[in-house]
Amino acid sequence: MKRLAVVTAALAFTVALIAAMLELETSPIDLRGPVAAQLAASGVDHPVTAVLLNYRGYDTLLEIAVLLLGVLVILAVGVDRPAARTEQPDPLLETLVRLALPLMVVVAVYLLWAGAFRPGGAFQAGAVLAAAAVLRHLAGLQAGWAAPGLRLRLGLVAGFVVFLAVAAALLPQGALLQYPPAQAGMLILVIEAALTVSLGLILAGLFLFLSP
Amino acid sequence: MIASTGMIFAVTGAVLFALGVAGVVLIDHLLRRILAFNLMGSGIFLILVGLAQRHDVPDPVPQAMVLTGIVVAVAATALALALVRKLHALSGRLTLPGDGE
Amino acid sequence: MTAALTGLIVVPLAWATLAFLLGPGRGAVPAIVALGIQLGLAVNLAHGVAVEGTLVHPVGGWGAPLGIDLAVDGLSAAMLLLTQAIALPLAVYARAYFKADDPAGRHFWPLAGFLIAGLNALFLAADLFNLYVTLELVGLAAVGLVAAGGGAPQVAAALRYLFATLLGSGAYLLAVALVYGAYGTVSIATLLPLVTAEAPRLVWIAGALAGVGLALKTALFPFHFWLPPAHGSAPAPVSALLSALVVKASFYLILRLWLGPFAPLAAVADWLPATLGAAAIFWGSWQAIRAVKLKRLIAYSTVAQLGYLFLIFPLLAQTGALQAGIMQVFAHGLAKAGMFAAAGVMIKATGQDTVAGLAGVVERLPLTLFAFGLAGMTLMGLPPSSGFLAKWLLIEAALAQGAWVIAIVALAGGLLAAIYVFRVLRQAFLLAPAGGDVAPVPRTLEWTAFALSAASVLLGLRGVELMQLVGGGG
Amino acid sequence: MTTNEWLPLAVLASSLLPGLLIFALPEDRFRLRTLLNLAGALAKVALVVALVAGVAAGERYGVRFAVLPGVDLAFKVDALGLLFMTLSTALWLLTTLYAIGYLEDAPHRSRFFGFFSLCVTATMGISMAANLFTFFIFYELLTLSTFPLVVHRGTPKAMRGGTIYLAYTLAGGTALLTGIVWLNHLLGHTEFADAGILATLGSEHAGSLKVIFVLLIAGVGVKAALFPLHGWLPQAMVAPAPVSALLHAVAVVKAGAFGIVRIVDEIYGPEFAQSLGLLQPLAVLAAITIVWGSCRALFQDDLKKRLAFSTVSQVSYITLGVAMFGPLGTIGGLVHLVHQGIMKITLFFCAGNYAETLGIHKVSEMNGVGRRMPLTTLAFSIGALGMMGVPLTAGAISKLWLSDGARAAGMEWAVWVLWTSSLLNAAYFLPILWRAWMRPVPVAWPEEHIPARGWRETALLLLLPPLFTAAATVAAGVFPDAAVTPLAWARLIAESEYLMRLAP
Amino acid sequence: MTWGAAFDLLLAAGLVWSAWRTLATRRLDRAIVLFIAFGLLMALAWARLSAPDIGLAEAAIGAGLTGALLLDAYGALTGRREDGS
Repeated sequence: MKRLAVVTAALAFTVALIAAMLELETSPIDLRGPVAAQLAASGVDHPVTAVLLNYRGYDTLLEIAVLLLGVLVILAVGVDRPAARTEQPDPLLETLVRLALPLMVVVAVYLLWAGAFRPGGAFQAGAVLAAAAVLRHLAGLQAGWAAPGLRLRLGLVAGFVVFLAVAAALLPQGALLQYPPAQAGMLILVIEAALTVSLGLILAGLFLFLSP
Repeated sequence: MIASTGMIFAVTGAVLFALGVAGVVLIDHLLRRILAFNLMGSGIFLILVGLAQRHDVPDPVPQAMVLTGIVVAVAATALALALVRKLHALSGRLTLPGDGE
Repeated sequence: MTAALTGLIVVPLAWATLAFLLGPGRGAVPAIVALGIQLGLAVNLAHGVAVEGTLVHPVGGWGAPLGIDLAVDGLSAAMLLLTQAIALPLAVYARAYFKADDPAGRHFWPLAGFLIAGLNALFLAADLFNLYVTLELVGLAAVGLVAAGGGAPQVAAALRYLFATLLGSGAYLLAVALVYGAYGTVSIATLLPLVTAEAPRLVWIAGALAGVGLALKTALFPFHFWLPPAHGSAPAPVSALLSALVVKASFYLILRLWLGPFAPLAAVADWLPATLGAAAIFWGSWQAIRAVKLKRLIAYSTVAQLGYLFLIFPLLAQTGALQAGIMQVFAHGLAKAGMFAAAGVMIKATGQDTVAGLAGVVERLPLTLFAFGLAGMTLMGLPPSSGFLAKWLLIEAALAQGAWVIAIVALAGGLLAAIYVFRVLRQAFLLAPAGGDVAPVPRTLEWTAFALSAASVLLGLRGVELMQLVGGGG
Repeated sequence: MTTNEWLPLAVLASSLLPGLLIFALPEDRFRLRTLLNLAGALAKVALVVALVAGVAAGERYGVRFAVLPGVDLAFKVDALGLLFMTLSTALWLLTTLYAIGYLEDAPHRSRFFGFFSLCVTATMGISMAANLFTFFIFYELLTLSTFPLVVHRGTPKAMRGGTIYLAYTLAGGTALLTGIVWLNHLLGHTEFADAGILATLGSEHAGSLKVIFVLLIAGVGVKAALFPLHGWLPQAMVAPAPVSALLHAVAVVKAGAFGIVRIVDEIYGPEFAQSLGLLQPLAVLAAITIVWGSCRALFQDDLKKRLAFSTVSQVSYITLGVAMFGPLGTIGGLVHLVHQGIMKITLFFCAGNYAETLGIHKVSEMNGVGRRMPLTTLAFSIGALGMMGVPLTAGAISKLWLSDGARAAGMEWAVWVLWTSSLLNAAYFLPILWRAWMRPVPVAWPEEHIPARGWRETALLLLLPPLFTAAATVAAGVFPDAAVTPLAWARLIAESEYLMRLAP
Repeated sequence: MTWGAAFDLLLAAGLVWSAWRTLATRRLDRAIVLFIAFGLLMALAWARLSAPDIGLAEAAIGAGLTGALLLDAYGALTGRREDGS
């Protein structure tokens, strides 16, 4: 009964939503223009990165806080993990991973650097690093993380701290996170570098804090 | 314009959203419910970008928003999984107790 | 003023991070000091807004719609003030509440820090998508606080809460997506002139989605199912934060959208929230009246008290109604924080979370019971208390616009509140059972509970400044 | 801040501060607590004396604070307020003394005296309220601060009494609030003023004003124990004797009656209320209450219950007087406000003495008690005779003016009501006196707590207060026309309410 | 109708189908695998929407990390698990 009601409601909603989307005219405001126009002053050549770390950098700042929060809650809940798996992972996988790891690090660095002018950036780079860590774990080269020590904690927050510090330090410029166009590129690179490390650790942590 | 890539995926997003919500409401199994939430989220992201690009001109602003959204989503998913695993460890159950009170 | 505005976001983020770095169970002192500073900043900001009016801060210097704006008007200044004013005493309370070895307290400080940062950011946000991020920050932090170090009931409650809050923010995010699709911007200021009663149907759908999603987060009847377990099973300081502040945040956002961009669309539905609010008052009170557990009773009272907030919607044509709403937000925030704090003391002392177990508390914990009573006065809307002023303003606004039903509902709600409040007081006044000994409780707990409750009453003796602040804004 | 502004606040503080300090006191600090109590009470007496002198000399006292835009917490000291204030201040002093004696080494005295002081603070606020908003604040404060006193004993029976008390008063408060907000909405303010403030309002509001009147009177009628809202009063008898005194003579019931006076005379104004045809029904209601209360009293064997129903009856004399159009009735009502207080508190002190000394709670146990406790019984007899309206007692003066007022207002039937009531009073008081004086002393008293020492039949602090009030009862009856009697004040007030000079 | 549009429609269909199967399929492990597949299809969709940044992120985070998390959780839970609906 409930099932039927929910399904019909969902269908009705979908139809209405799609119909409404189809009858939409062009929107009165188009941000593509401004985004492109300000690109020169934004410090990067890739529009998405410009939006992500400059125009709407504040969103990103809070978003990193959300990620940290994720790790924090996992630690606070204190998942009791199953005992470490005893069976040996097959050596082939192990060697493959050993070979892949440096490559992945290189890719990450490339993505980080590429982000300034083409698709890529801290998120993708961090994700690759995290993937590397997860792979190591699956290959049995890397144990799950227990309660993090100070060094790991520092690593987890480094990106956020740098980002926040820069944002606050720029307040004298007139506004939070207001890069001076000259140094914008450099500052963004610094932030992204720190973010890459921390994002890698955080994303990896989401996995490793839950696993044996 | 209906055939524009943006619009196609916006419409797809609408379907995915509805599917996800229905799943969230109807499915009791916690792991599956988390899957449903992710489907719902993907649907929203598709609408956000697709609708904005319904004329197939890339718009970096919603794209950046979706990047943010994806990261938030994975954080929420990991958090949810942690809670589910804790609940399972404590009570052995994979569904929420009905409102007994 | 700019410093105060940005400080209210940067400072809590900073001490939350610091608390995380210091490690589990640490960071109470920096938090309390920082919250003291934040309170100063909030007062300064409120004063600034009262004198110079609304202030807009373009983050990154771009300005909307390309960049993100922060904006503070009377309404948001008031909410910020309330947040810091409640968070500070609760931090002092929490420091004394969590023993060193208490697993629930080990991660309290960073979580609370991010929660408060999220709240401040939410009240300052002027951008629909930025609001989404702040909503998630608040929601996830709140869930974490409920679950932290808890047993099965806490974790189950946290999961239920998580699902509710994710569903709510999902609906809201879809609304944002649709608005961006329709107008190409998510800046509230930019949207204001664009949205009209002739808006495309998609925007109406967006309005409905945002409304439903946020109502779910605010636990408006019939979406309240997640609140009693979460607020009822969390540790007292957490329950206090959640009941006093977190649910108010999503209410504030509803109000903000209702009075702001969606105003042209809101007119058609203005009786709906009021009707649900009335239902919430009766249902919540009824559940509170028959609740067995003390904190469950208080949690249901929150469901009921949130109902009052939605009674104002049909009356918003005149500022009186908005003032009534904000006064109620303050009254309930302070009183409920005080009440949960007091309940925490009683539970620690009697060792059980039941109304029946309170017999003789009047002899053992007079100060705490007094605090509970003062908070109860505010919830009942008895003078002299901020709850009374809220009721007075609401009834006056209702009469002014001939909305008799609302006045009657408000009055009835007061009487129902009296029933469940005095249910507790009566029990506490009964003679203590022989040998029913109570554990010693830190005096700090008693005094902070008392301070919060007393504040909720004292505000009832001078509401002028607050009313002017809100009258100017909103 | 000028003297005329802070004096009213000082009156509040003189009981509020001691109250708060007493809360903080540990149970065993007996002396300090007593000191605080008496200091507060005496300070208040001094302040009131100063105010009386000032007001008599035409001084204006008052102060106001903005609470909400356009809504003020406002105090004023006028003749009418002072009448009530003086009464409760004097009786508070006595009741405090009595309570100190009564609660000798009883538990939770800090709590008791703390709330006791809060009660009196609330009463002072009520007497000085300059508008209905302020009146309501203290009216509800009175409700809240009396609850812990009513349930002080912490027994289930006490809880039942307390719950019933709350049910009535909070419901009444809700009605009152509705009326006040509505009035404030119509008029933009609720300030008390001589001869009322509503006459200016257009006739199109007549309908709503009638409804508002009903709401307001219902609100204050609960505390004034107006039929059919009197049910809580007999239930509240579970409270200790000093609390009963407080409820019946000093604060609660009086606050209700005082509220009726304020509303009829200074919100509606007698003329306007008469023109709306509101006074006649009010008078009838009062009359019904008078007779009903007396009839119920006849059949109570529990002494305090009998006194309680007698209160129900007697307080409505005040309402009746106010409801009579014309100054004479008002004077009668106001005089009785004071006289009933003095007489009824005497009776409750005595009832308390019987219970505390010999464990007597029932009328049927009072045989020969006059021999064992002659002084107490003498005081009791005076109070009882006063209630009947026997000449040379305060009661006689009240009834005299009330009857004149009734005739002047052309309400002959009211005179008959008064006579009937007197007969009924006699019917339920005389048997008690007869038992007490004429019947032989029983073999043993129910349970004798305090042995008699010579002429001191009981503890001194229990004995003196009733004797004093009894003396006052007689004095008020013998010298009604002395300079500063209640009567003199009442005349002054009535003149201002009717904006006229009365023939001396 | 252009080839591009045709591919888009095919992709859309694939997304909806995999999503549907993810929720409908009986076995949980299969559901998770389907979900990962869904994530990869999403990555393709992002590419079609000329949003390579999201594509990369979706592949790495949406499909990769989330998938790993789910599988890990599944492994941990299949100790003593009641079968949900």
